[in-house]
Amino acid sequence: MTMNEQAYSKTELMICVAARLFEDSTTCFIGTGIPMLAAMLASKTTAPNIVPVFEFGGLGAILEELPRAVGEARTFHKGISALGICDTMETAQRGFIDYGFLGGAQIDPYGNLNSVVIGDHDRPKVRLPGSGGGNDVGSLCWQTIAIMQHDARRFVPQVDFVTTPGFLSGPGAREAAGLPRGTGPMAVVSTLALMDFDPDTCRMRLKSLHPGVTVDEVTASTGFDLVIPQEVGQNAPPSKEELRLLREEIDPTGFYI
Amino acid sequence: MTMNEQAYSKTELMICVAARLFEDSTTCFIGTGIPMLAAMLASKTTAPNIVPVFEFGGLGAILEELPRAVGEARTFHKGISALGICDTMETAQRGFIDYGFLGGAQIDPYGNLNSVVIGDHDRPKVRLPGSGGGNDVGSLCWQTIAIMQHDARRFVPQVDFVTTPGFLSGPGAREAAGLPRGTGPMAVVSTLALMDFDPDTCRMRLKSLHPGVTVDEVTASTGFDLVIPQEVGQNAPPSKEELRLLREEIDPTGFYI
Amino acid sequence: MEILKTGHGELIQPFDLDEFREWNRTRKTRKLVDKRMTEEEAVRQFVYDGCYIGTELYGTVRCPMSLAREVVRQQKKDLRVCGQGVLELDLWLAAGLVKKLDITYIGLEVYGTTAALRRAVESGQVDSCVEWSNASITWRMKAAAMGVPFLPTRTMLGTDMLDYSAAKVVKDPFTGIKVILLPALILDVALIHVHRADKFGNCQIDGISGFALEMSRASKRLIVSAEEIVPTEEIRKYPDRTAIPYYLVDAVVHAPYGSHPGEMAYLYGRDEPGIKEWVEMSKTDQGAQEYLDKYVYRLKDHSEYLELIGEERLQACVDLRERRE
Amino acid sequence: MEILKTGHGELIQPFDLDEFREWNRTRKTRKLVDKRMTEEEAVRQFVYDGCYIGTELYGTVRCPMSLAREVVRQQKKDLRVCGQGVLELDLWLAAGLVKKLDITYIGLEVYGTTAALRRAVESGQVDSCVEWSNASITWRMKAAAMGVPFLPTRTMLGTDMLDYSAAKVVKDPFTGIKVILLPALILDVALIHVHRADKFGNCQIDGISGFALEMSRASKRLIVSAEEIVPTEEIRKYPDRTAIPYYLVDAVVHAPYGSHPGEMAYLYGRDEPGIKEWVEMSKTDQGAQEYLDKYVYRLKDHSEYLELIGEERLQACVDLRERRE
Repeated sequence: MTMNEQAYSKTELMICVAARLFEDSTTCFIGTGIPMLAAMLASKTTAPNIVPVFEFGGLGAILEELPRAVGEARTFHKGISALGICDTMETAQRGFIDYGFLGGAQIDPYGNLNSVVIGDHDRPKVRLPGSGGGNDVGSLCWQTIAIMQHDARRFVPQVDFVTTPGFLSGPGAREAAGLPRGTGPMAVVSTLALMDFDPDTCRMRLKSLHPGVTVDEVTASTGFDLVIPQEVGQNAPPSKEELRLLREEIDPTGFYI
Repeated sequence: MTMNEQAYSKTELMICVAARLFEDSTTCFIGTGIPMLAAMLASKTTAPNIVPVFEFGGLGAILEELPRAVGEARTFHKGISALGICDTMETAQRGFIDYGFLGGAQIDPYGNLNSVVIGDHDRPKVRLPGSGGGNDVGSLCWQTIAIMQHDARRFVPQVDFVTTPGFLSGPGAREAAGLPRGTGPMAVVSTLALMDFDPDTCRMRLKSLHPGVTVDEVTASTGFDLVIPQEVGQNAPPSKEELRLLREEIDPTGFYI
Repeated sequence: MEILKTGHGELIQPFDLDEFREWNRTRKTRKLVDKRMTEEEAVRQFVYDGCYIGTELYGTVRCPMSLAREVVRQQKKDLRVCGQGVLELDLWLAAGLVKKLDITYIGLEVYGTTAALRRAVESGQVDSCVEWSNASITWRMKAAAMGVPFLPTRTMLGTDMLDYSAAKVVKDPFTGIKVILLPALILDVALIHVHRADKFGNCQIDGISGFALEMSRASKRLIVSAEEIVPTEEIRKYPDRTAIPYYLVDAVVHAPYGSHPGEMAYLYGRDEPGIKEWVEMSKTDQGAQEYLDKYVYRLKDHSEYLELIGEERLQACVDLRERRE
Repeated sequence: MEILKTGHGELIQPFDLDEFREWNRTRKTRKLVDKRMTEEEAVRQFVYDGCYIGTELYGTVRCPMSLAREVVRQQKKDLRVCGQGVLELDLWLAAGLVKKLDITYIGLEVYGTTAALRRAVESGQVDSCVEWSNASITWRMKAAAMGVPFLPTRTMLGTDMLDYSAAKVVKDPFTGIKVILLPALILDVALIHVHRADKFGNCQIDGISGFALEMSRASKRLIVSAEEIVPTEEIRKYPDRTAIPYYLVDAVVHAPYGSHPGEMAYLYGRDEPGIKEWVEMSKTDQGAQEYLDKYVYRLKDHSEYLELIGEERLQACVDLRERRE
């Protein structure tokens, strides 16, 4: 198959759109999975000087090989420091971590994430892994970016369990709850589009569509009223170079993609 | 001068009496000065397996050369660990340090020590160095031993400033104040005698006299009523071997003695 | 400084700091004694039914897997566990050993949620799950390690995490902000795998320390497994490298490849097929039991496990190790 | 959890955690930039009249003496200081630079109390002394390093230390025991001397770490002086040896023998005559001024200081160094 705009998977597209969100020379809390690929892609393209932070102690690694776990040696390969989870989380609590990349099973209009249970906590329909570092990243990093499959079962009016704080119940709610001032969700990258949050209402807002996706498709796949602005942008498809990097340098064995 | 019982200084005697108090295979918090000499002497005589602990991080050092400061490299020479002051003090707070050796400018009947000021705190007659680790040792170690010059200006009814807690105001006072259960002063080694504390009243009690010292001398040099038991013991003078070790191996340059 | 809110989760390991001090005074010798023993002896002596137990780092990284498998082999029951875990806790869940969880994350990382956790929790076999974040469970151990009853933090605020935890929200009396107070966590037993230890239990760790310092200092009993047993002279030559001093340690187990199928920084990389095998087999209870049968019950000990894995596969892991460059 | 007691000492460095977070977000670059400069430049740029400043470890051991002398040379005034100090703070006191003290210990160790401290405090030149223990002042920095407003402790209870501190006593809401809450201490400037650093500020320390980790993370500005400047490759080869990461550091000063007359573990021992000289001369104010004249004012910088000390004496210190055996 030739390398034309169509020759990529939804996952590859999500990775590319997420990678483009990395701001150079910032500290970024990286979780397992797609954030790792996005961080590697960003470091090889638009953000060569990002400082990846992994929760169990790796900071400032040079990402030559794709990490598969947040404690793996690759997370501190040629790193600046390899300390422990306390130093990492306390560094975040002191305001040193700019961005955090998150995932979850459910997300609501305010960017709150659930990774604990589907159904009732004490008699769950599905027991999920739990917060892990998610709540800490969502509480302590300056801005967070969620990466999600986009469908109505995941984009819900109310999550079954608020695991990782988004804007909670809306404007001012984070501060009222005692969370550090000026923190919160920045964007959501899904399989269909890129979303941000309306500054006045703190509700999720469509920002730009993936190639070939319509506004109706997005709203139909969203279980709540998504804010639709006058201007909806378009996300560029993965470039040939982005795809080459992903497939040949970042994940040549197809571990993730 | 021949090595007979008389040929030693008051300091050498204090060091020997203090050294004999070390219990083998225990953890001992060592302060600057005489405790260092006593610890070295003990480790070469009756307590070869003591674990010396120095506040800035040295633990389990082999005391081959006399430390002159609690952070000096000699405090972790061939040591078990060389960490920091937090790990040391937290280890004490968790109950791992058996004994602490202390000094001060004043001591009262309950073993409270002052090393902050003589006179009023805000307009002091004499500004002393301050607590240092003294308060921590007196609060967190299981038992403490004070080493003092013995005179009525130092052994006072009430210290000008309670820096390091002894039994505070008496029985039950430490627990009432919130200090860890079962902790407190064990002994006082002075230039005249060895004292302990009456278990019922928590007041300082004469235990045994240095060679040639009388009970009257001790009471006359003590600014409060010292408990005098029926039986008052005698402290053996430094042995030839103790003196040899002190003068030839421990402090050959006469740094302290 | 009134209490503004209290999580209604169970404090499944109540604590008493003075009792902990007394324990550390009377039950932890200051003597340098040879604590070397096998996994079988260490687990038999120090792990007991109903104890509150934890494992350090997690399943695929510097994890005490040989000890975790021995706990399964000896069928220690009704365990109360804090995790933070991958394969190691998954094995315990599949073996039906876990009664209560202070849970932060139990999953298969890139391979997603664990079926063993789902079965254990959804069936009610695990009778309570108290929720904590990775940082907060570690700060709870840090509180115990510091010898204090709680530590404040700014995480978990405003979420359901707080309601399903045993934390409390208070107003800071110095600046008036809201903070959560996390109760100290004193474990009955901890299992930690390190790069090297001497026979007395002095340990060195290379690479990230995870939460080894906090957990080792927060536990009444500590079983350490080490890739290598070194002479004490090595420890005393580098006192500034001692992460865990001997007086914290109750047992020292020599366990080469003790983290397999997980990795050990600078020594060996992870055994991906070995990890995938559990991911696949654990999808059904039957498969999980077959796995336990194959890798635990049918084997006498860790050396038989290593024989089963085989030199070749182990060497392949060594070839994949991180190198200091 | 009511407040049972409050120390009436002044909180001489009030703090705001969100303001500290904002500072760390906007004033501390994540870029790897060359931060090397001289003592003169570093002190001129980052130390200012009235600032709250601290030095790590103390006078005779791994102490930033070349930086401490430069602060005197530049006559920074009205300093608010936390100490824990020996020679370094004694110099500042003798030079009349100190206005307020969070004091734990300022003395001459085996040589006893310091006359310079007595003169400065008894004359009222230092207008307030707030009392803390060595552990509690470090735990205050640790609170700031953790990004929390306070830490609980079981020290200082029942003594006058509490009354003359700014701590508070509360009842622990989990077990009911009394604990002291120590307020976080966020320093304006910290001076720390290390064994080696790269030009970006990544630091390694050999031997005890004292309170370098806590202080480096609790300060808005951090000036590091290092015995040796190493290539970043050395840092990246041993990321597990990095005690202070670059993003905490504002200035890197190359200062061989930077701790003189104090010692530096594994590199050089202490210069006893050099220490005794201050002990003797500082007994009178005139003597102290003569010392400052001889070792600070008359010299342009640290290299002139080293010339004055001379190769021979420095070599004698090197011969006395601790060796790894």
